[in-house]
Amino acid sequence: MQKYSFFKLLQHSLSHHKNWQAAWRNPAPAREYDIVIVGGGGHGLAAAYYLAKKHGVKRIAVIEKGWLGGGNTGRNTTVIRSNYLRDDSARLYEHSLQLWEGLSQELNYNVMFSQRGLLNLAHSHHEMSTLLQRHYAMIENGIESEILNMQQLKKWLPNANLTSSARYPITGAIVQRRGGTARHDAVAWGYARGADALGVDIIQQCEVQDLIVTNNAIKGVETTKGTIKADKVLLCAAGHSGHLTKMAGLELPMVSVPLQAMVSEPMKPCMNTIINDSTVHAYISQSDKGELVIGASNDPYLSYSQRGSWQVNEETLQAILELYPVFSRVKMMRHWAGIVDITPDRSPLMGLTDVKGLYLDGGWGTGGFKATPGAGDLMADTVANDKAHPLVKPFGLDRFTSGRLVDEGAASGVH
Amino acid sequence: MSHANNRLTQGGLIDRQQTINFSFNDKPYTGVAGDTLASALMANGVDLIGRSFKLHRPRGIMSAGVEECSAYVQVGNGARHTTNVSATQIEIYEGLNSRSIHCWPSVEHDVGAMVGAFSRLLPSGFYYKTFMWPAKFWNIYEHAIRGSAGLGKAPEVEDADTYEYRYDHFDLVIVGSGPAGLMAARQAAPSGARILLVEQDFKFGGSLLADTAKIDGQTPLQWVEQSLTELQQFANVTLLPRTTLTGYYDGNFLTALERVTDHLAENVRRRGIARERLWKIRAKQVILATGSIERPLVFGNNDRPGVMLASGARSYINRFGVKPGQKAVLFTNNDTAYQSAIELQQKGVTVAAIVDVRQAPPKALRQQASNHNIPLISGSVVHNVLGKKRVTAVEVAGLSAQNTLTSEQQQIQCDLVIQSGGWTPTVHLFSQAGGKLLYDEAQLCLRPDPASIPQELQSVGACNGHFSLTDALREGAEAAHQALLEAGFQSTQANWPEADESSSCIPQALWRVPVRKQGTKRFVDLHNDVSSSDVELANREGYRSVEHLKRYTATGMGPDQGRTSNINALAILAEEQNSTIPAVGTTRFRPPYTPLSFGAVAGRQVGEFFQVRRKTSLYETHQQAGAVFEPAGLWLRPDYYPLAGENREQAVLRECRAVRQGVGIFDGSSLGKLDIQGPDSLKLLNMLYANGWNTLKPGACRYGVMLKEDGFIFDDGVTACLGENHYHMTTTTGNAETVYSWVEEWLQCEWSDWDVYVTPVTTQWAAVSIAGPNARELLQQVGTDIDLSTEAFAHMQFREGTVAEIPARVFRISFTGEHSYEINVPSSYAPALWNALIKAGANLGIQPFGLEAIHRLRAEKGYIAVGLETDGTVTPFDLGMSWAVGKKKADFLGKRALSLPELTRSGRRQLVGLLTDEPAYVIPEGAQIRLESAGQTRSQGHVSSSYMSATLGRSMAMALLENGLERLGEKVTLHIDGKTVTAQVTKPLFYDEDGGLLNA
Amino acid sequence: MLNIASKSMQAQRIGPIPTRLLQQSSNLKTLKLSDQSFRGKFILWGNPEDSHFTDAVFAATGLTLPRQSGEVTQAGAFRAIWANPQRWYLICEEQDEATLANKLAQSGQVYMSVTDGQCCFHLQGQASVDLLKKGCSLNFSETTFPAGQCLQTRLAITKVFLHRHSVDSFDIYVERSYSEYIWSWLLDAAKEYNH
Amino acid sequence: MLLINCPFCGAREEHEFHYGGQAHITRPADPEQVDDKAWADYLYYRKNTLGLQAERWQHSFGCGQWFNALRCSQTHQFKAVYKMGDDAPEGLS
Repeated sequence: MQKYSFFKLLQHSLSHHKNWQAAWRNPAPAREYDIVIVGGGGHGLAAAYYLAKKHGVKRIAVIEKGWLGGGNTGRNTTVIRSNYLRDDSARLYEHSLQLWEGLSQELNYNVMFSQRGLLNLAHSHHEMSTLLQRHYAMIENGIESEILNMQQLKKWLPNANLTSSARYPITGAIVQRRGGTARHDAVAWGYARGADALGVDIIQQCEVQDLIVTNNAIKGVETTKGTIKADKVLLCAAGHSGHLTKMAGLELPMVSVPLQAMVSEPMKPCMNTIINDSTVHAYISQSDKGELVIGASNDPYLSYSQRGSWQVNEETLQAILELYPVFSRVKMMRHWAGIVDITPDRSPLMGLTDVKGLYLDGGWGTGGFKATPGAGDLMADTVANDKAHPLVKPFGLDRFTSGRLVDEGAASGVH
Repeated sequence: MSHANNRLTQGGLIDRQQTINFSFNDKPYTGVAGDTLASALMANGVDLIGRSFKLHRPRGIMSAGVEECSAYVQVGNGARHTTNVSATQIEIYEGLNSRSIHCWPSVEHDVGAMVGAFSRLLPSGFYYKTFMWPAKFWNIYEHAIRGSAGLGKAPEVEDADTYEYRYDHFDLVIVGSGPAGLMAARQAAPSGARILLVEQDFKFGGSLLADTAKIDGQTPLQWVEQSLTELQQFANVTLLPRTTLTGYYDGNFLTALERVTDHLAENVRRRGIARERLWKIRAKQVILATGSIERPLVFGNNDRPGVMLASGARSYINRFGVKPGQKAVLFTNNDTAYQSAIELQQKGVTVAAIVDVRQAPPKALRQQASNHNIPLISGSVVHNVLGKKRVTAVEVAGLSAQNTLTSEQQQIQCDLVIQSGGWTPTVHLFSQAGGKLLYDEAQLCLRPDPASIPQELQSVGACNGHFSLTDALREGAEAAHQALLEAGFQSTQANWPEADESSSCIPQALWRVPVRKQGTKRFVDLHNDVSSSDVELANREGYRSVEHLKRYTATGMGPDQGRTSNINALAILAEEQNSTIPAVGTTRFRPPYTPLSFGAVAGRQVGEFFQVRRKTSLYETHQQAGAVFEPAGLWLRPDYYPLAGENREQAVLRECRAVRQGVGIFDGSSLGKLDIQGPDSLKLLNMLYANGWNTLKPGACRYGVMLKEDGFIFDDGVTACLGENHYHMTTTTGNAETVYSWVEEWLQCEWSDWDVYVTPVTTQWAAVSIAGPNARELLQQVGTDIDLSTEAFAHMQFREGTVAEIPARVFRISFTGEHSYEINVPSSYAPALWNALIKAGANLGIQPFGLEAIHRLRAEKGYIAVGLETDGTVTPFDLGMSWAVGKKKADFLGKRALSLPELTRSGRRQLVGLLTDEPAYVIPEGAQIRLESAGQTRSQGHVSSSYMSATLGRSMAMALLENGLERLGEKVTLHIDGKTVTAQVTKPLFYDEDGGLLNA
Repeated sequence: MLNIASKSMQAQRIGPIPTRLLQQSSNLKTLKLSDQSFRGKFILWGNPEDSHFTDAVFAATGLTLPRQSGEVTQAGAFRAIWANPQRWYLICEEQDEATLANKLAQSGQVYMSVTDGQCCFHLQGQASVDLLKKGCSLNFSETTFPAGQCLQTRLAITKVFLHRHSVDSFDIYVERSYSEYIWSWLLDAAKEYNH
Repeated sequence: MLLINCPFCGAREEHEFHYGGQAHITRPADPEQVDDKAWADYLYYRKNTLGLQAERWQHSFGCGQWFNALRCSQTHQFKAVYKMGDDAPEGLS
């Protein structure tokens, strides 16, 4: 793998950057692999990377029907945090957050993970209690969290409306300083480059048409580029997990709905943190390029088109202007939607399935991006050992029959 | 900067008499009515408008329209500061002040321009390759990156303007008022159909405003005028200028932004008139006549001020009466731009040469050129532009068959380069609507695929890939005819006038002009400083799909949405892959077509109107009593009623004491209320609630908990039996609507054969509670015809009668543990009742109490609060409320789930009380109870409610603790912000254990 | 059951809109907005296919209940508005409320007074439709929404009944706790037409 | 914004409606008789259909009535609406 560094950049500039190699190959699929991963988004590529790196698996293919990173990896609001209430979630996302913290170096690809701090805002005594419950739960789980009073908030949110004139005056907040954002595309690209260097075949423009199952064991996949054999198949196809598992006769407890997001025009720095407000439903940060990146609530209805309904944008910006009236003349430059798989308890579906050798990593709803390294690492472990990793176990399908849901509900905000 | 006056003495759609004063970078200038900021600056000889996004290169004006990706500025001050607007779209007004963006200290002397020196170090995606070492320095690197990124400054003052929505419905919406659009409108108008014609410009006419061809022997302007006069006759036709169709969504739902006041001097913008109006339109039929955009060529230093699109130059000369330069060179690969060159020459701009990529341009054109004494250099290219802040000359060379530069070369002095690389249909809306695009090999452009018309729409004229004036008129008329029939209207046969222009656009492909010197910048996307070498690099590094290219190089990701860069980038990518544009794929355009202000999208639902403040009919009464309000969902409820000098804690403790020792009065009106009638009412109650209802007699009340089907508590409240098959149900304030729609869903979807009628009456009835030892006495004194003796009216009973001469429903129920009555009267009588009670209670020590007090009082009694003791994961058993579950009942919502393994396992968190060893210390709500075993620690529960109790004279808390019910008397430890707190586990009941007070 | 409306009452009655806001409506120039909230309002439940029900209602009130969305029927002082297939909204002026209440009681059918839970504003003037179009997505063309019809829809953020009396005059029925919002919203949105 | 045809009030904008998910899911007659898996199926498992799905909507800002609709999850197009309790019309795709 060609090393990336300032000096390399300097060196290559002399040859007008004409000697950079491709970050990954575009191989034709082999007939057979040890493990086939369906879905070339962040999760799939990360799983491939860790399977090769930590578990020494040699023959791995990642199959992507479009172009890698083209699904929700490239369509989300890039927020990374582990400020969850329930122990199971907190541990899962904290594991992921810790991987994020070394990721640029691990991959030798700058994913621009920027820990500018994530704030959750409260507007009443009751909401503050709810945040405090999360705050203290995080601390019990060894995750740092701080309570912010109004004086501190003035420093954190210089342009926000902190007066009592607001419909929902802000009364306090908690902050996870280690929370932040990353360059979403770079995560997919970095893992792709890393995995490719470890011998993983990344096969783009290749759609899975069927899962081959005999005697309730997975044997491979039928694709637009032919049959590919494998005794282990991992599904990481957010937005499509549902109809993929149907190919193996498995139904999943989830629905696929549009989740919309938008960016403003690029502006000089005016927001140096990330805000999540589950009362007015606002989710906002400013990218390194200067665009305000804003997340909306998901549309309610089932959809496989990457299109949502207009009024969601209205509601979203009404909420933003409640917190930031000064942004009224700022312009929205683009809005778009991704498809997210929402589960009954808004927690992911991970682990083994009833089909031997078929593994699932899905149902991430609105929270998949932040989990990318963690889910990749834990699913790699789970697939390699054919046994759910302890951090994965609570998120198995069995929880819906046992009643052991991991319900984050409103506590974690909808994103 | 030259201060030459480039304004022509005559011609153009401007009013030279009407001068307008404006400023740019704090220098005063004058323009005239009809000017855009761009044309006015050009008239004043201002070349340098701003600096580029990444490399801070000097940038000027490259077009005359929405395609501008160079001349971006910010306008207005303070509360009207608007950033990142293209000078070509700003209609100037008296007092307009505008400034360059992205440069410091000035656009002329920009420190950031030093970056240019390192441009070789900054190819696309350079940041992915560096700033990684040492890891902890990233935030320092990033700080610098953030500072240098962004374009204009963000506003810092609240907007002085307001915004409106306008919902509307039309039979036919026509987008664009060029020849095709106007023709369509004229064809459709007589039908009587409701028609909307939107034009983003402040003048109707589109391309005709700068055109010179004849229509029906008239000049284009005469024809436009005639069309407008005709259309204004029709009441069924709405003409909207300054309105951009920004979004095309499912079911012909369209959003259009009307700029209402931005063109007016600030002192004449009237209050109450919105700055922008967002139209939200349902259209039966849509005709897209959005025209096309001229494509730049990709050659060395093609971003220098003075390099512009031929169509732009033509617009400035013909429409604005401004000379874009003194001495021009035309660089083209097709016919269409010749006309521009000739017209420039006619209007006094010397055209030094026409450089045509083609070996043999059509004879007719060669003839025209020589007629106007314009030297034609064919089979040649402009491969480099000289000059920094303004073009000074171009380097021209011959082009070989292999697309390399030949030895024959010359330098031509000039201050203006006009260029044309062909035309790109404006297909954004078609694409937003879900239409597919096909690649036109001949015209080198993407145009709508007639085989994939996604909705009830038609594309006509240039935006359909048919560029000639004649085609535009014909397609406009035919489409209108078609649309009318589809929409169920009569339409006379389509007819259209003849035009003397039917030029075609068959460019010779030359996607990258070769350069002599390696590293010479050839820009593809001026907005984001993306040059051809960046596209090549992306491809080299494997970012081969068009989406990867966009994301890796940021091509087309700027506010201009890549209107001029899209095709060139695709083509270069295709060339690099020895492939074709269709093969590398195209991206779907995302709305909005042009950026939309947040204000316009939010409309009037901001500030005061962001969300309703639901108030009970006692709101003003509370205000007069000095209440401090607390938001509870959409409601505003009194939190406490401070006396002079009291803080919250003092007031709340006083209120609690008043209730325990005298009598308190509380407004519970926001509690949800459902009136339930019909033979199957009882059946309904038995399904909704976990407990049984068969034995509830008229006049009696009962408490119940509701579970969701997952077995967890969802709401609770008291229901009274008003009479046979008639019940009055109460819910929590927060769940009133949820419970009602939940009940409706069950009744309509599952139990549709049940004979039961549910009516929400939450705000029909005000609910005033009086609680305390003196409550009965108070009710006596205020006057009631109800017998209040314990025998006649026991706890958990309900009576009807009058209170203070107001007919009322009185419920003897209590949430405080005190002897208490909840008096319901029709909302409009509540203030009368409240005042009467306050008056009558004066000598009984009556005091109003708020939310915080009632929470403390109910906690002393161990009553749960939904949302504190419950969070959607708690069963009645967890709360020690098995008495509230009818185990003998055959079925009720949530019953099945209660027997799931997880809900029946031991070790679940159960409700207990906590008393801290340090009585004065109040544990924060949400605090976790730590379990330490074998060096491991984890949470074994959390505090759900916690208060200082006036009654106990110490703190108290309720908590959910693993196996709590078996651990009474145990000590537990909490670690709170560095402090270790120990507390004793108790029953969650701190006051009047046997309930004697309630039943007295 | 308790029949509030049928009792005569001394106690003072408070409307939904604070005086301060009521007075602001006098600033309107081209539009008229007035509070009619003390009108009598009842919800009547029943099965329109069941002639016992419809006859009983007719006998007591003289009303023939409308059968589909938008329809309004009138019988003397009483008005019936279709709310849903089993539910009607009965309206009368304040002074007739007691009478209507008694007649409904006589009819022996399922009904409920919502006089205090629902409010009513009257909006009139040339700009009425333009004003409503700022917050209501109905198609106001007179072919789809003719005078005399009453439609349930969404205005700004809340559910309303819009009873169109003529091209440019409407009754707006709205739930009490939303009424102040809607009143202020209408006043604010109307500023544009004061010039 | 979807345009939804309420069987009682006619075509209205989506913001007048409340979505109720997959239609024709009936609660087990005797929940006590179904095992945990069957209960989970009823409560949590949905078809998540790619294509035409029968789903239910409520005209919450209108007549408040629930009704069924056939809508394509790829194009968002409504093929039919029908009243609660009625079966989905045949032969649509």
